[in-house]
Amino acid sequence: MCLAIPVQVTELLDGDMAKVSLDGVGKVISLALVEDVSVGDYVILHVGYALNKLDPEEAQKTLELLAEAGVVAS
Amino acid sequence: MCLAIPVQVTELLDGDMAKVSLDGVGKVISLALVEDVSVGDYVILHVGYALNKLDPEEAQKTLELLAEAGVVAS
Amino acid sequence: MKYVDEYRDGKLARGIAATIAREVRPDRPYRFMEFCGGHTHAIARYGLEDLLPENLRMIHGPGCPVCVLPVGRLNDAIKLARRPEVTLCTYADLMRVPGSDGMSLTKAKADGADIRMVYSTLDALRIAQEKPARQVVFFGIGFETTTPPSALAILQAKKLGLKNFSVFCNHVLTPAAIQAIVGAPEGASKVPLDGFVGPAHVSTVIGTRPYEHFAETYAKPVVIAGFEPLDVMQAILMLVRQVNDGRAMVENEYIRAVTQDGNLKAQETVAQVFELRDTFEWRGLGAVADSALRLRDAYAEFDAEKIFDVHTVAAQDNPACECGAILRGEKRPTDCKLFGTVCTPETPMGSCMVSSEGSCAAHWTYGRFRDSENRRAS
Amino acid sequence: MKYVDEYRDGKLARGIAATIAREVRPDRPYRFMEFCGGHTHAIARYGLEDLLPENLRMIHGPGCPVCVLPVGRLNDAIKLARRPEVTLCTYADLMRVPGSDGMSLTKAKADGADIRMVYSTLDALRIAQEKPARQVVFFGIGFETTTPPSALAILQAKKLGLKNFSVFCNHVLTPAAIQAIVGAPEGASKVPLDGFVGPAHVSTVIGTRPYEHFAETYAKPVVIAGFEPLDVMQAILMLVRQVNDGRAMVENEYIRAVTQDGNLKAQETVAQVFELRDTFEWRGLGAVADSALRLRDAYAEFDAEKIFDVHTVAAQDNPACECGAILRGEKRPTDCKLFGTVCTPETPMGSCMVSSEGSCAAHWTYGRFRDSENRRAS
Amino acid sequence: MSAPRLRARKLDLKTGKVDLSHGAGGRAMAQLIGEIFAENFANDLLAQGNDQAVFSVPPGRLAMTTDGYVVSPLFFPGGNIGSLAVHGTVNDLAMAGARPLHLSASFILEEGFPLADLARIAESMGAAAREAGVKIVTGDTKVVERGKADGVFISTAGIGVVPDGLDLSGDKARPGDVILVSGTIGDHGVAIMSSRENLQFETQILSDSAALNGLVADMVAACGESLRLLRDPTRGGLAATLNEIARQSNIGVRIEEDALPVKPEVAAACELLGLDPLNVANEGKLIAFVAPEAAEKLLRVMREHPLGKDAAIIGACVDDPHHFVQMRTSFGGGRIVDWLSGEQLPRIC
Amino acid sequence: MSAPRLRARKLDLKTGKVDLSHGAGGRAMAQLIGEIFAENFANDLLAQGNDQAVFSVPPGRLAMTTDGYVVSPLFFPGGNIGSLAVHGTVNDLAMAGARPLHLSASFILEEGFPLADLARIAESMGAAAREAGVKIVTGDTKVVERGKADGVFISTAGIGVVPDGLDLSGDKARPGDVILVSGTIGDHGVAIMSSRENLQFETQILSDSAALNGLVADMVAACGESLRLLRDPTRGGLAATLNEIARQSNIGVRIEEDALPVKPEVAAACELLGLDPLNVANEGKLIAFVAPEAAEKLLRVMREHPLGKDAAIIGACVDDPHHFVQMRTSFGGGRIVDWLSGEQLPRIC
Ligand code: SF4
Ligand code: SF4
Ligand SMILES: [Mg+2]
Ligand SMILES: [Mg+2]
Ligand SMILES: [Mg+2]
Ligand SMILES: [Mg+2]
Ligand SMILES: [Mg+2]
Ligand SMILES: [Mg+2]
Ligand SMILES: [Mg+2]
Ligand SMILES: [Mg+2]
Ligand SMILES: [Mg+2]
Ligand SMILES: [Mg+2]
Repeated sequence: MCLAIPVQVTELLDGDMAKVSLDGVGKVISLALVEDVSVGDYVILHVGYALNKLDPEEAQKTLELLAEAGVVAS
Repeated sequence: MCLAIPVQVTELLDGDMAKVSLDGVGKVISLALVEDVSVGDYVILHVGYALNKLDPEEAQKTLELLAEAGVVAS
Repeated sequence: MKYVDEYRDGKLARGIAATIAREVRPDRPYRFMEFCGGHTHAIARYGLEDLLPENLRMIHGPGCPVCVLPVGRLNDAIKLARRPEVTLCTYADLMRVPGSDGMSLTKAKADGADIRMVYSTLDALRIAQEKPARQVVFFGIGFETTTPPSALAILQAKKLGLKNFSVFCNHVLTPAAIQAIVGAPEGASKVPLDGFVGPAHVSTVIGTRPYEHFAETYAKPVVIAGFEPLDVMQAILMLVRQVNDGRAMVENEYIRAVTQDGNLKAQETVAQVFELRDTFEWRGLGAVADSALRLRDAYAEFDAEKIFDVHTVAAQDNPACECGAILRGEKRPTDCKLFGTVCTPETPMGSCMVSSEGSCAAHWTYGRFRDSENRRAS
Repeated sequence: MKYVDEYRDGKLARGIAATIAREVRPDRPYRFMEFCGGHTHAIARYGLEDLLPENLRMIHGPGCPVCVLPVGRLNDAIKLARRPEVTLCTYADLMRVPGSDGMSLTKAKADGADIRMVYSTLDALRIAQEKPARQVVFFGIGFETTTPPSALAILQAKKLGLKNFSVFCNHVLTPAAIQAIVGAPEGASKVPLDGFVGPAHVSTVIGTRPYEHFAETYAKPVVIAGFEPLDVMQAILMLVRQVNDGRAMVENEYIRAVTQDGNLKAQETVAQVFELRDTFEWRGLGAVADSALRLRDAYAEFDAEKIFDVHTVAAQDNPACECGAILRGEKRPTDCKLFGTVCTPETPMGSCMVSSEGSCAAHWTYGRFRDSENRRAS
Repeated sequence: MSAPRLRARKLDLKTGKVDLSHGAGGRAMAQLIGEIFAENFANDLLAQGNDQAVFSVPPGRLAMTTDGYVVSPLFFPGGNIGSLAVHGTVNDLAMAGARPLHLSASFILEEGFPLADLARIAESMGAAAREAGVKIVTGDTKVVERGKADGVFISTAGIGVVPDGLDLSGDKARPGDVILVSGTIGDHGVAIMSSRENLQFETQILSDSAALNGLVADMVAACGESLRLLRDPTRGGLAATLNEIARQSNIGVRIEEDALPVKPEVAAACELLGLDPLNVANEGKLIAFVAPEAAEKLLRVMREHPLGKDAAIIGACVDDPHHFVQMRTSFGGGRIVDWLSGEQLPRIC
Repeated sequence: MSAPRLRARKLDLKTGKVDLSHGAGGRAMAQLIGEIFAENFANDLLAQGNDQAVFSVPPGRLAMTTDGYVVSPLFFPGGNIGSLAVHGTVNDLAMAGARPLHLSASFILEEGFPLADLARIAESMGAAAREAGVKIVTGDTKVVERGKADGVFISTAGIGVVPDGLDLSGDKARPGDVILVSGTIGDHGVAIMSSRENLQFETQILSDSAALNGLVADMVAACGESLRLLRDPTRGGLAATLNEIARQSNIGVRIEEDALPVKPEVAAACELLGLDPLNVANEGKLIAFVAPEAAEKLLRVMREHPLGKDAAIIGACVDDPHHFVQMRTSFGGGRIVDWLSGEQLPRIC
């Protein structure tokens, strides 16, 4: 029910809508719940609405933590 | 459009309706346009309504005339 | 089938045919118009032409309600049917009649219009009761035979308090049409007639009296006849005899069902609900005064013309179609260039190719093997 | 898929698994509840159990909105859908949930109810605009993630002046449910928990702050985690470390999407339209105070409960169904006698066998090969 | 290895309805097929559960045919859409002189259709197939949303084997050939119409729906070398079939109205509806075109079979480039017998 | 005798619509069949205009199959219901190792359906049949009232001939057998969904709808004796097909997620819709079960055919009375691959 997926904004449309893309699959979604979204941003898409912007730096940081958690072990 | 066929009344029903029969095929029709119809009478059926009672004596007379018209000729 | 099969007896027919053949004078033509499509159909269906002498010709009259309905009124019906709130109920005969631009009720239905073929006004009433959210319009068409059931339906709707039932009234009057034929000004195209086979079931309603005027004024014999083939044969014999005797009177072959006064109850029912229109357009005959009915104001709430604000726009027949001349008795189906080529019952160009009582349809469906071209070829 | 595939990397997973295996103390159990169905699904779908040590057990929590919806409310939705004027729009997950008497939205639809599966409240709004003659009711269900889209739809309907759109609101609140779990009175059946994997997308909306109370008051570690399998692995590692360290704090693994404050715009939107219900029934948890939302009076015209005068009648769960105990973490799917015999996804007896986030469905669909009986046999 | 424990509950054949899951290719569909179709069609080939059946066929040329069945109402006096779907396809094979072997059946179900009705239909199909000596060896089931179909549509296809030396075809009629009909005409169409809600008339007439392969086998055995063609006058009735053949064989047809077997009740129903029995559908009747010298023998053979007891010689073929079908009416005149155009009552098969 | 003059006007293939007369068995129906179906399917057997086709078949056992096609929308990226109705049935024949010979086609048309669309569909069917080397030899057309169908439904049946010695069947898989798939999975289902109005997403994905008999012929020629069975994973996708076979053959299946060929766009669309590519329909793909020693050879042969260029070995069979289909996920864990239950997107075929 809470499933959501990061998609990239490819075009801003009228009425707080936007075109987004997930690996070449395009879709029109609503940006009414988020602020300051630009083309190129990743947003988390849930039931047709962007729930949040995804923070690329924090994402990178998480990946590093994941790698670290694994590396420590081996 | 004006096609009609003689059918025999087999049962009088409520609401000025009647059951009629044509060689064993039964149908419910309206008697609202005719008066004094009894079971056994033949009526002329047109688009679900009896248009007229058929007069058996006149029918017989016509048959005699037809026979006569033909006989004269042969 | 009692009172049916007796009147389809082939042996009797051959007897009457022989009598007719014997009684016709070889030196003159006999040109009789059967007014009704029902007679036209019987003549074609039973192959009566094969039983009649060469110099006796049956001319098909305008007594086919489907055939005489003008294109403009059919367009109105299609327009009504296409209203999203409307369910149009119609007798099946009307489904394929071509309106303007090749449209028809069949095509409008395929296009999505809600159109139901019914066998009776009782069915239309039932639909109105079952579907209170729909506006059920009955496409009322026909002569005096078919008018009383429409009148009754309106009375019944009033009694039931139905708010969603109406009639699009196109009921027309037989005597007015006969008048238009016999009273037409003389001219090159006017077809000479030696007598009429008078209506069968119309007469069960209106009786024999209304025809007396024609017999007297225009000196034309009229024989009212049933729709069974022997009825028609017998009526023809009776007409031959009137012609031969120089008589011109109304005779009644259909005494088993037709009286002098007709069905008074039916007449009263009609008079209660309907009134005369000043004039009405007939295909083939043009505008004919006092020839059609409309709903009285007291029943305005059931009058589709008023409810849906119908304003008929006169529309052109297909110019190549000879229906008009055929309906006036001036031409035969085979006189039309379109007959059997582009115009067939599958792709009718005129109304006469649609109703099984139409001259063109009857000839196509039953009689075309007689056409000289076809005789030659086979 | 960027920001997706990276978090599904099997090699990294094996690394983290090894770290977990190394860090867990063999002498104690680790019992972590993942609150969310999304986590439950990821654990089953990616086979995480195979990567975790024997003494670390994941306990599935009540965070599946479909699973916790009480039968009475589902009956209400079915009743709404069966109203002839209503078109009920619902997320697909709800279609097969069994209501009373074995009825479900799927069966009601087969029976003729007008029920549409939608992917978004935007679809429901579109249907309402396209079908002005229908009363379009959106079956609103879900946690804080799914509530803002419902709130926006209502605001949009108001803006558009729609008179035929309403929401049947069953939105519930995550913190209240966590409270019901951790704050339940001690007893024989209460399941001991060593920490929580905290919600992913719920937290994108509400932020991390609401969980601090639980960490503090009940001394339970909470790690908020994304729904990708590496997120879950990492969160488990973080929980193990908190337990080992004797810490109990809120940590955030899902920093790429979750902030301390959450999405304030979404929170405001929700607050504008909805208000707290005093109490609401949860399957498994019973009546929970301040745990659900209803429409504010200012939006009464969009409140299906008011428009259609819904009065929920409490209804019995199937008495053999263990969903309640499973949702409280007290039992596992295989503890239910019906699991896999009469209860399967085709013929579910309880809601947990319907949603792919339900414990029973997840175990049936992905994990049942691990059951000892099945291992033995194969 | 032990058999896996039974998991699914049985279908609710009393009050259950078809829903979309029954067409989704999953376990629900497998259950529907197993408990309704496999159960009633029971045969070894279908039981294999493959997407196709594989089998050996006896020597001879093959006949193949298909028909879709959309009759309304689904249940009518004398049969239902299921028996009809078997008879119709068996008959189209038999009309080639073929011995029908196997049928396939494709079902399109409307969401909400009662499982009880589906089971009744499948039962009738199974019984009709057994009676005709054919197997329903492969099938398919689709479910469409409510309002996108009308209960159930069935398309059956069939194959049969044609004995060597027999070559019946619609183009083989020659002037002089004699035309026979196997029994009374119009029964099926009238039975369907009598059960239509909006027509509302009462008769005792039953559909004549039946498998004709037995009758045909007798006819072929007795007169195979003299037979030109067989055809079952279904949609469009005898009129359409005679016109089709006249066109295919480039001949004319002459029939006698007095020779046509028509039940009085059928004639009466047609009179009431303004129809001609010649245009009304049949489902258990055939017409045969045969060399003149074999006509009487064929008639005798047909009359000895229960499905041909009312067989009659109705006319003959003539040379006619117009392909007219003409009839001498019982009244004594001549007429064309034409295809009916337009508003024929729909969905009689 | 001169040919009769042409009477009917041509169908209006631009703006015309199907009406009830096109199904009434009269001249209008004959015209529709002639100008749309006969025109596009053009072949000698159909041209005879009989209610069945009669023909000789080469030696070997016969395969027979049927499927109903109700796909919505009727036209989708990469095909339409017409090409699909040919491919699907050709493939079910090919899955028995049969050389497809002849098809039948039963059409159920909704009143009001545009003749132009029907002509496009018939054209695609004709083209697909020619490409697959089969003939549509017999057919049927019914018309139902508006609101009683959904544009057009097509049921095709087909027969083909199975070379002697070849016996492929769903019950022939044995523990140890290797499982191959002929290409990327999920393309058809995603293409259909992308063209559904209410889903609204954009992709470049085309349906993989194609006739597989050529590929199968190569596979049989190279590895016929080692092949256990073939099946096309259509409705229900790979998951349903593997579960079916596990049940029929009384085995278990183990596959590797990393080995499954899935286009990135298909994976993305599935992610958006919350679907698993394993449950999504294919129309031009097959799975093959083969003896382990022939697996690599079969893979090479498949990859040499254009329709098998992305072929892959995806797993193997094991002994398992539970008939579990299990998958090692790319993440490293294990999971069941189950049939999808419930609200699968309807009408993908
Ligand atoms: S043949 Fe057709 S076009 Fe000619 S007069 Fe008759 S109806 Fe009109
Ligand atoms: S298996 Fe079914 S009945 Fe048992 S707890 Fe789960 S959902 Fe309820
Ligand atoms: Mg309308
Ligand atoms: Mg409803
Ligand atoms: Mg056929
Ligand atoms: Mg047949
Ligand atoms: Mg199939
Ligand atoms: Mg036939
Ligand atoms: Mg198949
Ligand atoms: Mg297939
Ligand atoms: Mg057919
Ligand atoms: Mg298949």
